[in-house]
Amino acid sequence: MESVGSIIVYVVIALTIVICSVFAVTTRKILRAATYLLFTLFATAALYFKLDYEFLGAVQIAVYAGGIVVLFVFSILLTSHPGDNSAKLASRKRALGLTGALLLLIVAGYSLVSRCNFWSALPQGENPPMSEIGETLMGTAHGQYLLPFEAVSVLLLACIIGGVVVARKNKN
Amino acid sequence: MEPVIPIIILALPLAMFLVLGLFGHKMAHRTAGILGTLGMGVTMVLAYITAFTYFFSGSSEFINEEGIRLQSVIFNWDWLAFTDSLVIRLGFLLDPISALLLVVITTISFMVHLYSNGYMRDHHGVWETGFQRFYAFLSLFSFSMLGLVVATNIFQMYIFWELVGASSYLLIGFYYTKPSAVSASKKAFIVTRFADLGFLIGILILSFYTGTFDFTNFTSVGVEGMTNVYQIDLTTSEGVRNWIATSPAPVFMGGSVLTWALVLIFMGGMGKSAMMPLHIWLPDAMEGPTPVSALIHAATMVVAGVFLVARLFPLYLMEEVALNIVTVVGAITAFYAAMVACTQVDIKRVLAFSTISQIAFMMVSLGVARPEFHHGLGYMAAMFHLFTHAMFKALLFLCAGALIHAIGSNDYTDMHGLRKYMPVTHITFLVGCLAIAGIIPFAGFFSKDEILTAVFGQSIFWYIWMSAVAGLTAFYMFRLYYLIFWWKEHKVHEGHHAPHDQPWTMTLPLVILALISCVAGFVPMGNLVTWNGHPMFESVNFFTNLGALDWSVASISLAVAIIAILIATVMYKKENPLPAKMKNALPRLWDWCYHRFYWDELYMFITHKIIFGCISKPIAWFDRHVIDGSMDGMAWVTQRISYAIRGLQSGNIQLYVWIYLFGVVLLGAITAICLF
Amino acid sequence: MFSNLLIYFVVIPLLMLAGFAICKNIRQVRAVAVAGSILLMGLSVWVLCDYLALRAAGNMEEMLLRGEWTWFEPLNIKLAVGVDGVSIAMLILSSIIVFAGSFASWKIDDARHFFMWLILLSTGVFGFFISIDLFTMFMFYEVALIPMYLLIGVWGTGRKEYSAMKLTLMLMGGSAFLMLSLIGIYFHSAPEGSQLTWNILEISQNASISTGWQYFLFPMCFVGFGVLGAMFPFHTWSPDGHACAPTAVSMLHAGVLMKLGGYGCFRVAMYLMPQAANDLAWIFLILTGISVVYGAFSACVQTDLKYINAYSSVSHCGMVLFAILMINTTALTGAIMQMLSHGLMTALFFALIGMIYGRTHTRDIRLMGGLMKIIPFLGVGYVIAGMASLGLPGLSGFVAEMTIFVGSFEHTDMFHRVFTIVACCSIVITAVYILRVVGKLLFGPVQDPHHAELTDATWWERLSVVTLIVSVAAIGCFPNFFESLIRFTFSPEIFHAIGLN
Amino acid sequence: MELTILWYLIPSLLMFCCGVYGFITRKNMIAMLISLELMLNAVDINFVVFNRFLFPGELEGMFFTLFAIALAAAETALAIAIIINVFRVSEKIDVDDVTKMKF
Repeated sequence: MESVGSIIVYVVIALTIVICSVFAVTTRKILRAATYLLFTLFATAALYFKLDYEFLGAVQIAVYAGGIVVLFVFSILLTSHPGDNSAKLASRKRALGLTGALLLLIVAGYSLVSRCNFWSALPQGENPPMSEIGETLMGTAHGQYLLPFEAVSVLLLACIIGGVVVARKNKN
Repeated sequence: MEPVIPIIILALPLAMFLVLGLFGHKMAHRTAGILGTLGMGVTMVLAYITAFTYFFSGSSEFINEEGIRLQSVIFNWDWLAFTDSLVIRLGFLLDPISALLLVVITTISFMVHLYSNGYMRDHHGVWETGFQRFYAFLSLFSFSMLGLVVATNIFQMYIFWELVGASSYLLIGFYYTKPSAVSASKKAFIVTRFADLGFLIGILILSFYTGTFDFTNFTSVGVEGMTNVYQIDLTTSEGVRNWIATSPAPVFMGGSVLTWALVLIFMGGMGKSAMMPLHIWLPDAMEGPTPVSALIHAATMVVAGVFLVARLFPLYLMEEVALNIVTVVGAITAFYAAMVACTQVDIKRVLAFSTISQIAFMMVSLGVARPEFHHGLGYMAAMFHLFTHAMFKALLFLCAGALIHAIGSNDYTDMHGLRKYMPVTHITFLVGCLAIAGIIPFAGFFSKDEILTAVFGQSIFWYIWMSAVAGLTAFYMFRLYYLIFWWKEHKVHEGHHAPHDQPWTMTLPLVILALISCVAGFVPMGNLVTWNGHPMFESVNFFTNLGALDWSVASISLAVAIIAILIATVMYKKENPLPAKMKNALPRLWDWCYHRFYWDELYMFITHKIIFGCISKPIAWFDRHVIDGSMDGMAWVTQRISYAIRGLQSGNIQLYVWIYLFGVVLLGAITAICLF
Repeated sequence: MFSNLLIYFVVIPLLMLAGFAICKNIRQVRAVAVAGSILLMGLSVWVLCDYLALRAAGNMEEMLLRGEWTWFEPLNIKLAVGVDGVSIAMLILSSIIVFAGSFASWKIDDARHFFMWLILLSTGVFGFFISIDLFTMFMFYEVALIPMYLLIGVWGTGRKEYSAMKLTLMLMGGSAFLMLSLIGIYFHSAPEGSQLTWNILEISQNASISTGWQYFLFPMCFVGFGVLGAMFPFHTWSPDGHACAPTAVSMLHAGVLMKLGGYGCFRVAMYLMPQAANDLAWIFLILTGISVVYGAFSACVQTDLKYINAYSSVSHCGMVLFAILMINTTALTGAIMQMLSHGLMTALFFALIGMIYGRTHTRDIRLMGGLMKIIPFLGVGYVIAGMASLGLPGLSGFVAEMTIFVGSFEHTDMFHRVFTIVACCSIVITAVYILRVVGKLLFGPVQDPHHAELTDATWWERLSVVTLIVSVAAIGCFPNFFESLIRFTFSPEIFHAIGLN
Repeated sequence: MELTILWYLIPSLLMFCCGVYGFITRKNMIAMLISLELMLNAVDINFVVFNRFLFPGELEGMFFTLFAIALAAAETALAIAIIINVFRVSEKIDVDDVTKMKF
């Protein structure tokens, strides 16, 4: 049995996620879309906190909400002219998007509802201690992630270089 | 006999061909001519030695104690082994007919070589272009023809058969800038090729069922105690027949396999010997230089068909049907050609048709020959006629060449009354005419008489038929003779000098051949050449032939010939309206004869309209449009489909995503539905 | 590896390629090409002598001079080489044609690259003939096909892109079938449970392909190779391809590459699947019988010299497959003889056509005439080639055709008889179209006054033509040597299909 | 009321569908990128939720999410670099204008 406070927290988070997502993809001002995205990400982070993944929530806030959204905002400012709104959607396009999304929703929702027969409550779990996370990330044994970690770091490096190269102004 | 001389007989002309062909254009014309003539002269001498040795040496290789002439294989080299037994060998078979043919071929060939030295240059002594090439081809022809007659097996014969065809092609087309010569050479080759197809299939049948190519295995048995010496023996041929009769599938479409084989082989002979209906190439072949006509298309190559039948004669004896076909084809051809010869204007054409007619005589003679009747008199008569005909027909052609050389035209309408200007030609031509007409004592009389006797012994109907042909022969030859040398006086064209006799190189062969034509009839052929080697007479002297005549037949044929000559004299000696009247009396017949019964038109129709128009063109069209079209069509369809689905690759990422999503949802839906 | 003589058939061309890469001018290119092709000729003669010596010493193995080097262990793919009389005959043929082809393309544009592709092609050809490993064989087969696209597409004339594309696509289509069947053969190459192999000798020894599978694989394999052998109705790449290809490529293609088809048909299809070969031969016999006559008739009305020759190749190559399908020693021997003969004389034809075209700039026989007077050497060469083609004794065509006919006639049933006679008829039709061309092209009056100033063959052209004529005459005059070389392969003990027949 | 796994998955699914809708309908490439982030985020949530509910003692899902976040960061940075470059060339960042990368 869940405590009422927990349910309220859940409801707030879920509503924020859903509403902000919808607004993020429907608003015509691009900067607002980025802002709604930010809220969604925060709500996601809150969800992680609620599920006792504090480290992950922190990372979510730091990288996603802090880093990526800022990147978005900067790029929006770089690429849009003042007062520029997204053009009105053609109805054909909207219909296309709606059918796609709704179909997905129906199929996935149906299978979710019909298949999720493991109605278990939230099992008792603890917030994984930081040392365990660190060891798992840095270890080389089975179930430890040094190699992916290194791969991601190389990827990030490549990404930095790629970003610089692509975005660099051409001399001519 | 040592194989040295036979090898040289074959090798020398071949060497001459290679030398003249490869280096001829670097030689002077005269050198080339002398070289070629000398080469042929040596070959002739060697051939005479060989033939003389064969006939008269009395060596046990060539004649046994009973006086039966044997077949002797001088050498026989493996050339190509298909299987252990089916081996093509190149060899040298010496027997009566090959020895006879060796003499005939080398004699005529030498005469022609000699004659061409004069003929192949104009009145100012300027050599014909390609003179060396001409001699090279002549040598090639002589080589091939000699190889043909000495063949030890049927495939060797086929090989040289093809080679003579090719050299004939080259020589007919010697004046290759002349379109008519080119088409004539083409026609000759293709028509004979068609006939050779029959020959080839015949060989295949025969060799498949007998497992051998060798003539000696078809017709002869080996002589005990000697290697490579054989005697003609009917039991062998009977053995072949019985063997085939017991083999699988002995009957094919109603005829026995042996009949089919022999008829098909005879078809090859019909092509080469210009029997109806495969005769159409020979008159056109006169486009070649006249010495070539004399050598190839009168004396030697065209009798190859006769030689072929004679070579396989014991086998033919096994199949009455095949021999009857030979007879009928020969008789019809003889009559047809004689009819046509009466109307032709071109003197070489007259001679060509006369040749066809005379070869048909030989065929008939072979067709009626039976061992029961005078030891196969017909066979001997055919060979005899082959020999005498070669001599006098070569003579006639060489005379015609002399006339053409002097006048510059082939038509008798441009000649008339030449007897005073060209006396030597006149006399020799007359000798030739008398010989072919069958006037005693010229060569043709004896041989033709033997043929008629042989025919008489077999069938009265064909006897009357062939006598009529003999009469026609005398008539058209004398018609030709009078129209060339008499009719009206020759008018000398302005700016032309009067025609005159030719240089000695041309005269000498004429005279020699005329002399031979006078005396050749007295050669006691019955003792030299018979189908099984048995001599016909106990002993021989110069008058044997005369004594052996069957006067009941001879007097009739002589009378027919003389009457025909008289008619010709009346009609053509002086310019008179009789020929025109005759022509008007029978316009349809004359027209048909003049147009050679429209055979050429028929063939033109078949080749151009049917083969080219109805087979080749549609096939080519089919290939381009249906076969190729279907391949192109496949390519076209592929391309169309590619273009059609190219629109999906629009570059619009959102569309891609939608399609992808749709697919995912679809799969998900299917999974969801199927699992629950 | 390099102690095996055969491997040099691949090594020398590869060295030549390297040589071309460093050549600076056309003289060096020619020098490399000529030196290489002479080396190859010498090598093939050496191999021949070696082979004859081994046979004379009593070595009765199926293939001699064998060698094997693994290059992909998991699938048991090896570079396995070995030769018998047939392969040696083919090697000699190829080296002669490469030699003559080098001289025929003396003045080609961009010689360096041209020769590089040409030699790459011949690497494939030589490799194909020495391989006895199916996979390697197929690889070399593809190596031989692909350069053709560039050679025709770049150095060709006329609608070259179209023709090159068509040729390549059709042959690739054939290869697709072929690959399927080769893989099929591989998976049935050994009895259940033992090591699978690509080696044709082992496959033949194992004889483990079941009859059902043979029925499935044989047609694919035969059609796959048959496309290259210009079998009706898959021949249409040939007229267009030949018409647009440059001289040396036509020579090599018609002379050697089309032989790959025939060679493959008997070496792979019939040799490895004897049962199916015997049972299904009749289907292909009908197709090839049609090929023979159909090609000949088509050639009768063509006006382009190369088309005439291409259709005549369809007819003659049809004869090769026709004879192969007769499945008896004589006919098979004849088929190989026909390959040799056709290879040489078609190469000769294409060389001459190329030389004539280089002078008159047309291949339409209606626009030419009387060339014999103007360019006698080429004219005589053409007549000799024509005579070889229509089967004049003393030249190669005759012996080949006669061997085929004699062999084919060994079947007594109506079906084979009829087709044999139909095939025989082609000799008449061949005479018709050959003489038609010769008459129009070389004889008669000169058609075009511009042609009167043409010059006769240069020394390199003469060399090329004379080489081929001598080879044609050599086969024609001494056929027994070649036939006995070839016949060994077709004894019933080795070639099982004959035994079953 | 029990907050079962389903309650966590439904918002995530809705978020994902919003992402899909946005990705298909948006013209602006940055807006599309935003939609993309929504989808990624929805997936991240799923990983975490499954990890937490089904395998409470393990850390796989969490780490997967961790790496996904890193990858998303990299991807966004690169995409934005490209977008800015496109903007330099064509002064627009509409996806309809960038259709040359076909055929």
